[in-house]
Order: sequence, then structure tokens, then C-alpha cells
Amino acid sequence: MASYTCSAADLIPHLGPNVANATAVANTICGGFSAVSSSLSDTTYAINTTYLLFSAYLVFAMQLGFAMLCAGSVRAKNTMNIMLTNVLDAAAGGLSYYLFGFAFAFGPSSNGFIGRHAFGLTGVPSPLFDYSFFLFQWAFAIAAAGITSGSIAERTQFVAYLIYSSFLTGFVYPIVSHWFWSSDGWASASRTDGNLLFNSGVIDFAGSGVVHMVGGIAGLWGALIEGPRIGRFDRTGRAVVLRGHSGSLVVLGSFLLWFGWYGFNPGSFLTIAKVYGTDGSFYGQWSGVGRTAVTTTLAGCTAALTTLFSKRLLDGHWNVTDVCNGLLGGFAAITSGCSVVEPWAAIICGFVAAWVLIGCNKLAEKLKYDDPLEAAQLHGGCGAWGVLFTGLFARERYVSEVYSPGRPYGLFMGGGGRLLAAQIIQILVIFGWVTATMAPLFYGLHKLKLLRISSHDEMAGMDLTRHGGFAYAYHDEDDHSNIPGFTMKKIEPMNSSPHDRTPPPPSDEV
Amino acid sequence: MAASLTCSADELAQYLGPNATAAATYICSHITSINTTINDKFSDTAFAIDSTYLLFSAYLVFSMQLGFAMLCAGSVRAKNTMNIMLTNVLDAAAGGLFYYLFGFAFAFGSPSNGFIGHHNFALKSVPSPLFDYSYFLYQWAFAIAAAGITSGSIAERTQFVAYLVYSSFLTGFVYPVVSHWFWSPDGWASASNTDNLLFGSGVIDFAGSGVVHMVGGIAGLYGALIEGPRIGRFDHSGRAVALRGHSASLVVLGTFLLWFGWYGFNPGSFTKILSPYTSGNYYGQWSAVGRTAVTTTLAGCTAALTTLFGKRILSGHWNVTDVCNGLLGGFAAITAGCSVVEPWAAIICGFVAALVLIGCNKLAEVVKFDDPLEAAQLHGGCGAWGVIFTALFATEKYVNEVYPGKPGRPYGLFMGGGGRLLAAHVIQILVIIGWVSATMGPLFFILHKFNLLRISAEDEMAGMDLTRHGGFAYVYHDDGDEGNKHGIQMKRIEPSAQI
Amino acid sequence: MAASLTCSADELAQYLGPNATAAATYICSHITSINTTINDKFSDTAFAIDSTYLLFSAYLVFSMQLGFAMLCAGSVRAKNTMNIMLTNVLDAAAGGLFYYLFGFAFAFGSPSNGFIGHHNFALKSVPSPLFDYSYFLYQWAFAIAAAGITSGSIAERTQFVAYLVYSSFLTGFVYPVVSHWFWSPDGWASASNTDNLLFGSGVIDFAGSGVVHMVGGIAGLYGALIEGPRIGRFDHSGRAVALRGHSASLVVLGTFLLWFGWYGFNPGSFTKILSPYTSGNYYGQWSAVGRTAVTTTLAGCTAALTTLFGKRILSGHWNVTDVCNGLLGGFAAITAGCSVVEPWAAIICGFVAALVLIGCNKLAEVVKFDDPLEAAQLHGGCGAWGVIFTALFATEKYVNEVYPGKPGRPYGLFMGGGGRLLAAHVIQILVIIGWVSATMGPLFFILHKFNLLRISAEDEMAGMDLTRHGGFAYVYHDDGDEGNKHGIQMKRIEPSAQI
Repeated sequence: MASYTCSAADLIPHLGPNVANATAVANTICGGFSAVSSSLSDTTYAINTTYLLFSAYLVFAMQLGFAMLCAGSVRAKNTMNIMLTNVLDAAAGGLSYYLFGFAFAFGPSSNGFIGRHAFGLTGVPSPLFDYSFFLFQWAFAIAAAGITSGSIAERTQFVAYLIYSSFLTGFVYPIVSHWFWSSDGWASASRTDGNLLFNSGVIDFAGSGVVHMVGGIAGLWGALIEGPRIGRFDRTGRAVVLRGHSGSLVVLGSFLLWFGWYGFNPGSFLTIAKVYGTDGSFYGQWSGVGRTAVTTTLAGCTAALTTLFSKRLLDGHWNVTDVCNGLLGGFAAITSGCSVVEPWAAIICGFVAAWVLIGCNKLAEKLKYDDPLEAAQLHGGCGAWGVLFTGLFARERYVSEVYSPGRPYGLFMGGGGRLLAAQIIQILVIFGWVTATMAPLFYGLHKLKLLRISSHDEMAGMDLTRHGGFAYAYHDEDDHSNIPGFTMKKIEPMNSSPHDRTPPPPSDEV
Repeated sequence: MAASLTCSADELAQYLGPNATAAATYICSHITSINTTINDKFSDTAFAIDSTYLLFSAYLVFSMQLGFAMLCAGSVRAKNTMNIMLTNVLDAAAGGLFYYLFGFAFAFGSPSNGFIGHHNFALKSVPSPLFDYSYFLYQWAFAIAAAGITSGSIAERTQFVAYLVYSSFLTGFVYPVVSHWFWSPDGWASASNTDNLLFGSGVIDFAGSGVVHMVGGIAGLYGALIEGPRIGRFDHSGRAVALRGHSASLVVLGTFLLWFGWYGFNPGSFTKILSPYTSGNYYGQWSAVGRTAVTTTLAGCTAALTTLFGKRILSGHWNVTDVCNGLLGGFAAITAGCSVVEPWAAIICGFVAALVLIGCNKLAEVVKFDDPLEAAQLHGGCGAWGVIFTALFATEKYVNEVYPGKPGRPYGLFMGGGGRLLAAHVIQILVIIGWVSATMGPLFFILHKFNLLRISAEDEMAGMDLTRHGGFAYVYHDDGDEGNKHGIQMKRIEPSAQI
Repeated sequence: MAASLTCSADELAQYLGPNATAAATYICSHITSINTTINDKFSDTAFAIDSTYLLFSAYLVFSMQLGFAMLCAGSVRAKNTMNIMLTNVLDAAAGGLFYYLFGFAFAFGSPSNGFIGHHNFALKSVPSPLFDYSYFLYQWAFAIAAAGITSGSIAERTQFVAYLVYSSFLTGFVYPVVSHWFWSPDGWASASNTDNLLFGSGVIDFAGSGVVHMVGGIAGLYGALIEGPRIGRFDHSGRAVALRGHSASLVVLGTFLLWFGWYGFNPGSFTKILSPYTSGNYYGQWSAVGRTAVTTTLAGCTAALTTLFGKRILSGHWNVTDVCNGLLGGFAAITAGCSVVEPWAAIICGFVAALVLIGCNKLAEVVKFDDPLEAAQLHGGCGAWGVIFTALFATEKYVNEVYPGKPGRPYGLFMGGGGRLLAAHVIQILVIIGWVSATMGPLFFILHKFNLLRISAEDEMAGMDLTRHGGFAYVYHDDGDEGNKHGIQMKRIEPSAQI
């Protein structure tokens, strides 16, 4: 990395004729500095790998966050099911991403559409990427699948889940990430051959589009095709809130996601030991990393506060689960532009994201669309807003530092409309691609009767019918009749009660 | 960390003999430029390492907010869970905005007077050679921790609006001013003040037993005093009745997360890891960081064990929530001195902290003070002990390494360093109590007078989740929906025994 | 990692020709002093990076203790939750003190004989060039993990006092001695022993499938064997009855936290990240660290999937707690060889580990062995498989990179490295079984004979939380206190009010 200008050949002529052995002198003076250069390069590798690995661990912690958020947001009778899907996202994703997902996404020397090298990590490590890069990208891939699982929770057959999850992690998502993040991708902002889309490429730094929109839109199709949960809309068509069973788990999951997002966004720099411009300045990529963490924080905080007050005005109570969703919406939105916008812009981003989420939720209710975790609205809607936001507010200086100098930047910052055009293209192609792949898949599963569980199973809860029992047994006296199967019946007393309920939404009672 | 190795071409030319000016210039310019380049590279490397260290420490400190949320949630009754968790989420969120807009400027804005900073609002002129974005993030994570402490003291009976008001005020003004005094290089009592140290020493509150824990604890003390105990906390004969939290699992989860995060809180407060004490030696700031992690661990462990056996003797059973509180008391106490004491001293610190906490709890019971999370006792009491402890046990060597540039500083009384550090620390305790009393006391009192502080008795009985937050936190049984009238739900949730 | 800019004035003077001694001296003194500065800075930088890496790895390993606590809590019945969580908190707290006082000295104290260390008690002479505080913290986090494993095996029926006794003994003596044998440079079976390698090879137990997992698992095996199964675990006809844990959410939470922490456990065991294999090359220890994280991930993932489908075939449903256990089995198995095998081999490792776990569980059922967390089967069984696996699949290149300084070491049998490594590993399994049997077996037996091991049958039926720990972990229903008819239970939750 470090290039020193001491070359023996340059030095020799200067030494003149007096010197007995000019070559040896030159070698003595110049030699050894290459060893310094090597050591400095070792140091840089060690720092950057440490940074990337711990960022990857943080991103992995988001999977735990998703698991807890999903578990808390569904009813107790489906907890085992949703947690199992989250565990399997990570596990199945690990194998499929290792075997071919990574190759599709980043396999070197590829065309603009798909990679086709480095299957099973052959040829890794290479000067291009190390194992730590694979681990980081794997953690991203499983996040996308985790988003979708929220949308179709509580009513989907486990087999359908296994199929779509492998397909999404192993094929649909890697290709999208290839387009926008691989140096060979047709819309990538770091495309090496210089042929950038609109001379700009798409700036989706950590994946509002690549990760969140992909997961959200896949969830949208799944939830649309299988329809709402039983009881979600009453016979007059009014929406009924089916509350999750544990607010504590929702808050736990949201905080863990927040924690992990510090790996997701700042970690996407991949390296931290990199100078901008001159050596020896206090300002370098480490400042960019810190700024990214700050913009991320501010966007989420603003979105949470906006949601708090808006929901108070709209519904009349201070609702913690809504605040958590608002928070996550702010994060999903800032993800695209986190590294190239100013902190004040992040506040705008979070403010609008909260309203986008509220709007999407209103719309979903109108259309009788049921998404137990609001995943399609949150990750799809706020993710799309985030992509646009970057096209509006990206700052020239940061764009040139993070990508390369002299490129288009945000419309409102005076950078013209080319970046925005590229970002709009991104939204359209992601929507098109995910629709073209996931919708037929879900439709096929639906036709084969592999998608939705029977209404009897849905009423009884999947944990009982598919997963060997309920998640919770708080009362030990169940034991005395602990004949397999009988326990399960006793835990669930609703079997004896009829189900013609017209419960008022909680807001009515306050 | 620049090495000054000037190479003079003139001098070299003399040595090289006649007609060697060109060669001498060439050789010297090379040696100089190589030297400069290497120094710059090392400077880059140091920024990268220190930023990595500080950022990940900040993330750990942030995870303490999750720990607080879970600890608080588990320690209150199920009917108030949503309320307390919402306050914890908002501490972080509102704190993020306020600290960005003016909190950071009050605390660290530079240049400033000794009392309050008045530059760098909304991170203007950041990054600068003084501080980078990562420093702001780290300090923000500290600020929200202080507010989180207070929310525990006033849990289960406070209006949500009052909560929003005091939290913004604490994070945006009260806490930043205190942190300016003790941590900013301009602060009047800071140990790194460059021109005029308090008692020739300044206050050594390394990671904030006083600045964070006492501030949060005393604020909570006033809030809880002014609104009085929860209904049912003391029966008509005045005897204390334990109102148990609803989930010990959440308490343990929260405690372990706080422990985990404390490794960012204490060792992270160095803010830099790459600074050698003697260049080339195996012993440097990295060792001090490791030592800080070790003293933190030992203080907490000792406090936990002391509490275990103490409580066993006093109350007859092995109580996990008490052990968790003892553990946290040990951490709160070691926070001030973690970087300047020996590991064996940390054991003493933890042992006494556990006794302080038990004593404070007894006292609170006697004076009918009700704090659902023992936050005032734990963070206020053990925090104050930690400040004193530092003044007694700080070792000379470590004080000079951690606060360099001023040889011969006072250190711990018991270590032979005289009483000046202790005097400074007593001053710290007094001014923190004074300042927080002067700001938070009136605030809570005014809220109280305007009937904005405490919820109505019916709301308190029914639980705030139902009346303010749209429903309970838990719905373990699905049929609960049908008859969602007040109370009926609660009885019906527990059907298993009827069968 | 010294950069060598050696400059000899004599030599240079010859090259420069006659009368150039002064010039040569001048140039050389400059280069030499630059060289010294650079070397010092490189050394500082390396210490800072390696310490940062090791400390954050230690924090991750510590978070596994939280994972264990949640996993154990979720896997037992609600009436014993407080008990098991208290044991987990105390593992960490008591472990901290004991490991500080003598555990670390037994394990790594230097100089020492091959069997046990006998220096550095209470961190005397630490930091030294051999190890810094951060190394102690890392090893402490390992030690408490071993005790955590055992607590799972004997859950729900063990007296708290017995727990305190065995936990101190295990963390303070049994485990440190084993880790000395295999990890200390002085240990008789260590792969980094400098003078006399076992079978010319030493045991490659990189992060402790044997040293940590087998020790914890076998200790648990003896405990659980000697006290016998829980009441109701096997019905009168001898059929096994599943006593389900009370919360699958906690199980999943704990499992994910363990997974998270395992990234500190396995890759962190390098303890250094800045050591190039060839200076200036992109491939160095940082790549090996990354590879270790990848092999760990793949082994766990494969084991989880294998368990999912295996259990679906065997028991007919998709079971999340079994999948979690399978996942952990895969991790326990890859731990020994994580740094020296190829990613594809990790998949084999995980696949077999899942089958080993299923087999051990079947066997346990047949012999009426009751282990509430399957800890003996999981950590003992899969750990032993991991030790064998390493001896079969370790690749030559990686073994030489990770254990340098001794070219031509034996490696995996299936990779063409001969049987000497396998022989060493079989020895390891035998001595660990022998040592733990010889120490923990008698200990549990004596406790049993003195009636200190198992609680009374009534206590077991009522749950330890009520009888020993002051009440149940959960109070979801607040009105419960008065109106709970079914409800004896609920009244009894709060005994303090009756006193």
C-alpha cells in the first residue's frame, strides 16, 4: 500500500564517481524501506479485518433481534414456528450462501448480471476478498430472508417457508446485491470499467434497496397471495388488531436490531484504515465511519419520536410497539444514504420515514392487506423512501470521499438529477425483479396447496400442530397429566370456546 | 507521535567531500521524506485503531440501554411493563436528538468557560482535531444512561408527560453541565484542566460514578420523594411490602447485558488504546485498558457474592434479583476509580459497595422511600462510595499514567498520596448533590404542583399499560381477546388451574 | 514484527570509498535512529491492535454466560427458573474471584512444570511480556463457560450449597489444570510445548472442544448420574416423559447469544490478529481468523439443518429447541479444529455432530440418564467427536501456520498426515475423562453421601424458587394476590408479606 520514492536506481547517479560501490550504497540506504512498507500493510490488514469481523458479528446479532421481534409480535401459539424460521434463515442461509450465493453475488470476473466464480469459497482468500468479507455478506443475506418471514407469519406452512427462504437467500438476493454492490454490477456505483449508469451508478450504501426493499417486497407478495390471518378483518371489514403476545420481546428485539445496525451501516465501509487525501490528517475514513453511526442514530431517533407523537394524536395512546416500528423504519430509510449525508439530513430522513410508515399502514388497512410485523410497509416502504432520500440529499464531498470524485450527487444539494434518476431505476428494477421471481414462486406454492395452513391449524396455532407444543409452560401443575399430547390440549383452553368474537380494537376501550 | 529526525544536507555534504552536494541533498531529502511519510502513516494507523476501539466501546455502552430496558421491565409489575419500556426507548431516542442539538455543545463545546460549553451546537465544526464523530456517539451513549437510571426510581406511578419533560431536561442540560465540569478539559474541576487544577489535583472520576450514576440516582431520589411511594408499598401499619417485579428472567437478562455493556463504559473511557507509556514496551495504554476491565469485573463479582451471603443471612433465602442489584452496585462504585486502582483494591470496593447498598435499602425502608428499582440507593449510594473509594485507593503510578503531563499529582490517601484528592472528591459529591437538587428538585416539584407528575389512583391500580399505552404487554392466551373489558382479561388469562 | 532497517557504518564506508567514514556514520546514525523509532511504533501498534482484538473477543465470550443463563432458564420448568439463573450469575461472579486468586496461576502461571502452574497468583507480576490483563480476562471468560455447562446437567434437583461447592472446585482447580496441560506452553500435552511434544505432535485443541466442553460435560455427567433423574422424568413403566422447559423464547434467545459469543470463543482463541504469515501479503493471521469464523458458522448451520430433518423424521414435528441444541452441538464439535480445517470439512463436522447428539440422547433415554439441558450429551459427546474430527481433517498448511516454529508436524489422518495426531487426541479424550472422573466423581459422591447434593422430594415438587429463592420468577397477574382461588400458588409467591 505505501509507496516510497526511494529507488536505488535513482540514487546511483547522484552519488557520482567518487563513490566506490554506488549500487551497494544505494541498496543500503533504500533497502529495508520495503520491509517497513510490508509491515505497514500487515498492520492495515489487521486493523481492517478486526473492524470488519466485529461489524459482521454485530450484523449477525440482528438475526437475534429479528427472532425476538418476530416472536414478540405474533401470538403465543405461533411463537415456536416463527422462531424456528429465524434460526433456519441463519442456518440454511449459511450453507446456501457458502455454496453458491456468495458466488452469484461477488464471484470475480463476472458479467453485469450475475457472478459465476468462487462457488464454495474456492479461490478465497484472494487479494480481492477475505473470509471476513464472506461472513459480513452472509450476515446481510440472512437479514433479507428474516424480513420476509415477518410478513407471512402465523399462517404459512413450514415447508413453504423452507423453499422460499433458500430461493431468496441463494438466488434472488445475491443477484440484486451483485447489480448494486459488486464491482462488476451493471448499476454499481463502484463499477470498475467506468461505465456507470447515468454516469453515476446507484448509491445504496448499506442496502435500503438491496436488503430492505428485497425482503419487504418478497414479503408483500407472500402476504398478498395467502391473504390475511383469520380474524384480522371482521365480517364488516373492519381491521382488528391481533396483538403480539409479548411487548418485552418486541422491545428486546428492537434494541438488538439497533445494536446490530451499528455493524450494518458503519460496517459497510468494510475498511477503517483509509485516508482521504493526505496522510497524517485527523480526518479520514474513521471519521466517515463515525459520521455514519451518527446519521444512523439520528434518523432512528427522529423516526421514533415522530411516531410517538403522531400515534398519540391518531390513536390516543403512547404505544411502544409502534414506536419500535417507527424506529426501525427510520433505520431502514437511512441505510441507503447513511455514509453520504449530513447529520441534519438524517433528521429529515427519519421524520419522513415515520410518516411513510404510518401512511403505508393506513393503506394496508384499507386494502385489507395483513402483515403481522408490518415488514412490507416498513422495509419496503421506508426502504424505497431511503433510496430516494439519498438521491436528494447526498453531499458532494462525502460522495467523492466514499466513492470517487467528480460524480453526480443529491438533487437538493445542487448535484443535478442524475443520481436521482439512477435511484429511481433501482427502485423499479428491484420491484420488477423480486416480483418476477418471488411472486410466481409464492403463486406456485399456493396452487400446490403448500403455502397456507388449514384454518383448523391456524386456529389451534402452529406450535401445537407442527412444532410439538407451545412455547410457554408457566404453570407446572400441567405436569400431573403429562401424557404426551394431553399437555398440549390443556394449555390451550380456547378449543372449548366458540369463536364468534367481535373484539373492539384496544383503542376503543381507553 | 512524531519522531524528529532532521537530516541536514549541508552537514552531510561536508562529510561526503567536494562535489557531493547533489548526493547529500538527495540522500537527506529521501531520509526526511521517508521519515515524514512513515510518521503520517503511523498517525493514520493510530486514528484507525483508536476510532475502531472507541466506536465498538460506544456500541457496547449503547447495549446498556437495552440492559436498562430489560432490567426495568422485569422489575416492575406486568401491568406497567409497556410504560417503562417506552420510557427507556425514548431515553435513547429523545436523548439522541437533544444531545446532538445542544447537550454535546454544553458538555464539550470548545473553547468554553469552566461552567458550560457554548460551541459545537448540532455538531458544527465536528470533526475537528479535538474530537471526531465517534467521540460524540460515545458521549451520547453515556448521557442516555443517566436518564435511564432516573426512570427506574419513578417507575409505575409517573405520568408519561412528566417523564418526557424531565428526561429532556436531564439529558439536554443537567447532565451535560456536570460532565463539562469534570470531564471537559475546560471544566473547573476536571483532572485534565490545563491551567488550574482544583486542589492541585482535580477530580478523578474516570468513567462517571459521580458524573453519571450519582446524577441519575439523585434525580431519581427527588422524583421518588416528591411523588411518594406506590400504592400498597407500605401497608396501613407502615410495614414495607415487597411489590415483586413480574419477571426475574428479564432482570437477569438486563443485568448481564449491563455487565456486558460496562466493558464499553469503563475500559472505553480511555477513548484511545494506542498510546504507549514508553514506546516499544509491552506495557502501555492497552495494558491499562485490560486492567480496567479486570478491576471492573472483580468489583462486580465481589459485590455479587457479598450480597448473596449478606442477604442469605438477613432474609434467609438465596435471592437472584438481589444478587443482580448487588452486582450492579459494585459496578457503579468501581466506575470512578476503575483505571487508577489495583485489582485487589477493586475487591475492597465491591465488598463495601454491597454493604452500602444493603444499608441504603434498609434506610429507604425506614424512611418509607419507595424506589422500584433501588436506583437512587444503587446509583446514588454506591456511586458516592465509588467517588470516595477512588480518593482512598488511587495508586501513584496509575494516576500519572492515566492523567499524564503533570507529574507529582496527589493520589489516594491510603496509598500515601495525602488528602488533597479526597478533598476534591468530597467537593465533587457536594456539588453534584447541590446542582441536581437545585435543578431537578424544583422541576419535579413544579410538575407535582401542576398535577402532571403522578397518575391517578385508579390508573395506578389498573396499570398504566391499559390506561395509557393501549393494552398489556403480554397476551399468552389467545382467547383473551373476546371480552377485553378491564380486569376480566386479567382473570381470564390464567385458565390453566380451572381445568 | 520488526522492520529491519539495519545500517552498518563500516560497511557503508567501504562502499562510499575513501575518507567517507564520517559521512557513513552520519547517514547510518540517521537510518538507525529512524529504524528504532519505527520498530517501537510497530510494536506499540501491534500491542494496541492485538489488545483491542483480544478484549472485544473476551467481551463476546463473556456474553456467552448470558446465553447460558437464558438457555438454562428457558429449558427448565418455571418453578426452578430463579435457581438456575442464580447459579449462572454466580458462575461468573465466583469464577471471577477464584480464577483471579489461583485459577489463572494454576493454568498459565509461568514458569511451571507440565502438570500445574504455580506462579502469578492473584495476578502477581501481570502484566509481563508473556501475558497482559486482557489475556487473563479472556481466560476467565472461558473458565466460567465450563462451569456453566455443568450447571445445566444437574438443574432442577440440586441443592444450592452443592452447587457453590462444585462450581468453585471446577473453576478454581479441575478446569485450570486441564487447560494447563493442553494450552500452556509448559503443558505436557500442549501443541506449543517447546521441548517435548506428545507423539511429536501435541494435542491440537484450538479453542477447547476437549478442554472446555468435555470437562464441563463429563462433570455434569457424574453429577446427574449420582443424583439420578428428576421426579417424573421416567414414568413407572420406565418410559421417558419429556419435562418441557417453560419458555422456548428464552431458549432461542440463549442459543443466538451463544452463537454470537462463539465468534469470540473460536476466532478469538488466536489471541492475536496482527501476525503476518508472509509480511506484505494479503494472506495472514487475519485471514485465518476470518476462516475460523466461517468454519464455526458452517459447522453450526449444518448441524442445525441435520437436526431439523433428523428430528422431523424421528419425531414427526419441526422442533425449535432440538434445532437449537443441534446447532450448539455443531459449535461444540468444531471448537477443537476450527482454525486448522477447511470450510468444507466443517460441514462434515457439523453433520456428524448432529448425529452424535441424537445418538447420545437416545442412549441417555435407554439408560435412564436425565440431563435437563442435554449438556453431558451435547458438550461431552459432541466435544469428543470434535477432538477426533480434528485429528482426521486438520490440513497440513493450516497446522503449520497456526502452530509455527516447528515444521513438519503431524496433521489429519484423512489429509495424509498419518496417525500420530489421532493418537495424541485419543490420549486427550482418555486423560480428560480420567481426570474429571477422578476429581468430580468423588466430589459429587461425597456430597451425595452427606445429603448435600439432592433436594428433598417435596422441595422438588414445589420448585426450588419457592422454597429456597424467595418466590417464583414470574408474576404476570397482579390481582393474583387476593383473588386467586386456584391460587394457593399465587399466595405463596410472596412469603415476605406474611412474615
